[in-house]
Amino acid sequence: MSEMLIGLYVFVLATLAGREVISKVPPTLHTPLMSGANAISGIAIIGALVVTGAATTPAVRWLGVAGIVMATINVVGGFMVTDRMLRMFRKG
Amino acid sequence: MSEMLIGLYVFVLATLAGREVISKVPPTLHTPLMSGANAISGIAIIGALVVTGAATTPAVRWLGVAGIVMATINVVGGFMVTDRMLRMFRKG
Amino acid sequence: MNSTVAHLALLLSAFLFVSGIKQLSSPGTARSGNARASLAMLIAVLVTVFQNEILSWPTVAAAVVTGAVAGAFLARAIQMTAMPQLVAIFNGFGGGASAAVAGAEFLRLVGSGTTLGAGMGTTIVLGTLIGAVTFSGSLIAFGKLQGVVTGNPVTFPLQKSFNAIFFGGILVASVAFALGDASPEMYFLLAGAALVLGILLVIPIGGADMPVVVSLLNSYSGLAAAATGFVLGNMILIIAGALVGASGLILTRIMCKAMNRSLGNVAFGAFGSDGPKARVQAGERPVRDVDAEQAAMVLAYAGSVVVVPGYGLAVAQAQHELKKVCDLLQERGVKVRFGIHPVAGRMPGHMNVLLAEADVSYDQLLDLEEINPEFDGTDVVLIVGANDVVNPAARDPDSVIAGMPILDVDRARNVIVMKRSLSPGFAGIDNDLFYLERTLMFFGDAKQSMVDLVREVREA
Amino acid sequence: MNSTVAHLALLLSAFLFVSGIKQLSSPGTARSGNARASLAMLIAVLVTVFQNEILSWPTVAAAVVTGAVAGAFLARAIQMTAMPQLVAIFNGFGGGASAAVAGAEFLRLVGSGTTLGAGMGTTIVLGTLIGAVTFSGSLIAFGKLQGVVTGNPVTFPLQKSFNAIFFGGILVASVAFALGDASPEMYFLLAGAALVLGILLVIPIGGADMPVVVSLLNSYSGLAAAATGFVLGNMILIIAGALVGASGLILTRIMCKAMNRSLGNVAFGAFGSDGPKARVQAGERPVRDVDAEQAAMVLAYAGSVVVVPGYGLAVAQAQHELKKVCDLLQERGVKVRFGIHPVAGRMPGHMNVLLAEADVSYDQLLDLEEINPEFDGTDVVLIVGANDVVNPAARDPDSVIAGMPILDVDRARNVIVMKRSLSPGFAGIDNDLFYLERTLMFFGDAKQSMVDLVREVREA
Ligand SMILES: NC(=O)c1ccc[n+]([C@@H]2O[C@H](COP(=O)([O-])OP(=O)(O)OC[C@H]3O[C@@H](n4cnc5c(N)ncnc54)[C@H](OP(=O)(O)O)[C@@H]3O)[C@@H](O)[C@H]2O)c1
Ligand SMILES: NC(=O)c1ccc[n+]([C@@H]2O[C@H](COP(=O)([O-])OP(=O)(O)OC[C@H]3O[C@@H](n4cnc5c(N)ncnc54)[C@H](OP(=O)(O)O)[C@@H]3O)[C@@H](O)[C@H]2O)c1
Repeated sequence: MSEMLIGLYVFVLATLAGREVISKVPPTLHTPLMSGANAISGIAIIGALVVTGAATTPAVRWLGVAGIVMATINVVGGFMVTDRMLRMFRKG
Repeated sequence: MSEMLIGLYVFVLATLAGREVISKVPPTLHTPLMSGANAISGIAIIGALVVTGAATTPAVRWLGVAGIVMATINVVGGFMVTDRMLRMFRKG
Repeated sequence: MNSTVAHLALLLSAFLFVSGIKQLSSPGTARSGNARASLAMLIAVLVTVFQNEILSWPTVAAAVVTGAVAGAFLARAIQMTAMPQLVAIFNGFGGGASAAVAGAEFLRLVGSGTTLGAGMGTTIVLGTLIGAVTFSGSLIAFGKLQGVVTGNPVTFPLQKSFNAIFFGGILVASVAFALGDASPEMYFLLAGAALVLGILLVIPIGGADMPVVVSLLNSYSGLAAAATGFVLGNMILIIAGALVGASGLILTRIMCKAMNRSLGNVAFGAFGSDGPKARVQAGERPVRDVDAEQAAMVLAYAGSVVVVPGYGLAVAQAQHELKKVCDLLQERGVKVRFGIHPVAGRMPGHMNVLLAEADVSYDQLLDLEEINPEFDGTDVVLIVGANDVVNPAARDPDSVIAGMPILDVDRARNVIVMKRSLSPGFAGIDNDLFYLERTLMFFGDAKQSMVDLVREVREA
Repeated sequence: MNSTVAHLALLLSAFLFVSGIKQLSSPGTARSGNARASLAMLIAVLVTVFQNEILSWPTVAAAVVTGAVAGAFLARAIQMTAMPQLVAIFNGFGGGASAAVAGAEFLRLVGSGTTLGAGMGTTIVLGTLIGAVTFSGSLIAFGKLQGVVTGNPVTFPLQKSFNAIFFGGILVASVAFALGDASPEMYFLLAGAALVLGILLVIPIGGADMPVVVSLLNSYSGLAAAATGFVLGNMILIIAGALVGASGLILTRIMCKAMNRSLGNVAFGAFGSDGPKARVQAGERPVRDVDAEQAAMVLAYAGSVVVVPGYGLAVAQAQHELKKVCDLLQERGVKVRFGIHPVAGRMPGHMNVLLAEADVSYDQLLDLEEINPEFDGTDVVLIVGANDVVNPAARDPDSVIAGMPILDVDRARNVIVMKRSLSPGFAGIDNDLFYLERTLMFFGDAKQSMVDLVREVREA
């Protein structure tokens, strides 16, 4: 089985699992869900680390660095702001 | 990534997806769920077909045939009896 | 067939399995969900047949046809009430098939002179052990449910220690097998021991606990299929196996929770014998009993009735007559609903299937959470062959069923209980409900009593 | 690190992502769910760093530190009300990172003289296109929300045809790229065109529709990450990307459904401008207006009050004062609850976050389905800066908001509406509710009116 196909299997299964857990999130928590999912999309940081680490030409390195900086902002900022929001949800 | 590891990824993701869809099934439908899941466990028929098809010694072939017969009973019987049950569920 | 296309088709099959189960979550779509899952299976089978070289077509075809005919026959011929047995035996076949596949693959590898790695050794031994335990365990469960094997827990001295040592021995041998000693002799010894283990594990469990056992074994058969998927490097086996594994575990947990017992208690408690119970001294405490005519009057002149069915309804097969009574009451303008406890009967959803068979509309069936707040305003509760699920003892922390959620029928204005005697139900304990002032006992076999009730309600 | 261990750690990370999102489904566990997802991210990063050879540690470390400091600063410094903008810009960065990764990998492959296969070419071009569209589109959305770019739909003649042709050109060029012409020039041309496309797609959409756009782009950034996962053959990228993709799509669908508009209408309808609306002729139909003192009397002597907050509450930042009013009422024994419409405000769950900030307990917040049956028995509904979500026009099949589910506030005995004028809300249509006999209009900026209300309720 080719790597592409394996990736597709994993993608489909993750989407199915994701769809179910996400559709259980109540409207109350939709804004935190949106910003939390947004933080997770910073997973691109993994890719940025891989390509930058292996970079041998300056062009590749600089694209990679740009990727790392942007992805890290997304990850760190995203999780922190989600936490800031969720800290406010309190049961009376 | 070894085939074993890929299998493990697929197994975990399928379990996560399965857990979510199954926990949404209401008690009303637990008996059909049980018998439907039971029919799906007859998926072993796939394995039985593969090994029997490739069998070159009688011992392997006979084990394979036993596998096919048992799995087919499970699959055909399981889905049919589930359908028989579900046909009875009617909205007034 | 191109291998990429084949894999895409199998991915579609995986998707159809998941979405088929998802459709099972509503009675309206459940049938199409089952059809979808069977389509998924068909796709998987066809892809497999086209993708793999089949050396002996006639053998394979004969095996498939035999299995299909036998399966179809069983599915059609069986009584609806024998459903638990049927699921048990089908399930055993699924496990047996997985074990057979693991064995065949092992023999093939050994025959071709391949040395098994630890990974392959482990998956082969796992597939075999789980499959064989599922096979023999399910057959015993079938026997207990069908009454071929005694429903009583079969116990002998030092049983738990013996089982533990036996299990430990199998584990040690398995590790030895996986790590090197992968001879065919060792393999068949292990497989045989696993078959014995399946029997040992199930015989000490009471017949009434069999549905829990079947559900757990169902989960095992999924895991066995997944293990063979690892052996063969086959994704669809892994995915479908994982789905079944998850489903079985979840259902088992739901049943245990609804009975307020741990899985350990079910497996090792030697609880729930089918046999004779310590009979409650009749006449010790007074009850108010009624005949069909009196019961019919109470029902016919009520504004709202909630029917609570239990195991006795299934035993008596009185669901069709019950439906008639309900129809008659509704014609008279009585509001009739059903309160369904999650573990009423002997399978999860048992009552739903039973009533569906009698053509009761599923939107008349309310579950525990929905019906409990309604009892306050209900005129009459009609209990048909239910006992534990309406036993107020569950509210007493010292009772054996303490903490089990029950239907609060004692909140209604009147309660009519239809059963044959004052004998206890599955849990083997007395029920204070029967002695309440608002409770009327209508003794007799549910089928016969229900026939009488139809007549009397018609005349009321 | 052993590669098997690394893959197991990544599998754990995938599990933590899924179960973290699952924990987001209840306010009580949501915070720990977010922590779990960030732990998952940390594991993935650590494994990646240990598994891969990093040639230039200082560069990488500097980049990570820069990003982390900037992210933390933004997350702390931002006003809670600027949340939609913040999510938009973070999201753009995520998409940008994916595009950069695809680009870097492409340059590396080309530099090492590898020829791209069709599969690799496709995933590289997909990652780049989706990432770049997400990047520029999110920046425009940010600009519109922040007021840097005009909130009005920017339209020009033949816009749709132009965009369609532009998009078609990109598609054709992409196919050419994937199937052979994978030169760096072609690549950068495509990336540039995708950036322009992102702008073109978002400018014709009104500022008020930006939350839908952001949510859709969020889904894209997930898909872009998954595409880079395919490029690099990295499972955790694929899994996390798929989760984000699903989440964004589901939220987008929920928003569209709650507004009863199709995604196509949002994307191409040039709807929802922020600018001046056709003002309703004031004085044309009589309304009954009250001042703070009168409103306070009605509220203070009610038995039960339901507060319905809307976008105006967020604009006025009056949530803290609102909370004070509610506390005062509760001290007087009035039963106070909140009715939260799913699309009140400008983000899904906007009102929940706003009220949480003011320390309102989340179990006082009831959603549409929960609160609607309650209005019948409610004495006073206090509407604060809401308009469309309580507009009975939604029940009229000819209205632009026809079919949008609304809060049935007109079933309550009295309605008090706090807003500055009779101007329409987001949908730009008049609201008959304001002219009902049971409706009292309390005009003014919500913040100032609420301050007055606190004082008057205290004295009432
Ligand atoms: N549903 C599941 O998944 C499941 C699985 C395992 C265990 N269980 C257990 O099974 C029990 C189910 O409770 P339940 O209330 O449904 O049943 P129950 O407590 O077992 O009581 C059934 C009653 O039906 C009466 N009965 C038997 N045959 C009858 C006939 N022909 N006509 C009229 N009455 C008859 C019996 O009384 P007489 O002898 O006086 O007639 C008996 O008391 C619970 O304890 C539950 O934990 C359920
Ligand atoms: N939540 C989402 O995810 C989302 C996303 C996109 C679109 N939308 C749309 O947004 C709308 C939301 O409905 P809504 O009822 O919350 O809001 P709305 O219909 O937009 O009405 C808000 C009202 O608040 C008033 N207001 C503004 N500033 C104020 C202030 N400082 N003090 C007092 N009142 C003030 C305005 O009236 P005055 O000018 O007279 O004061 C306006 O009529 C829906 O149409 C929905 O479809 C929602």
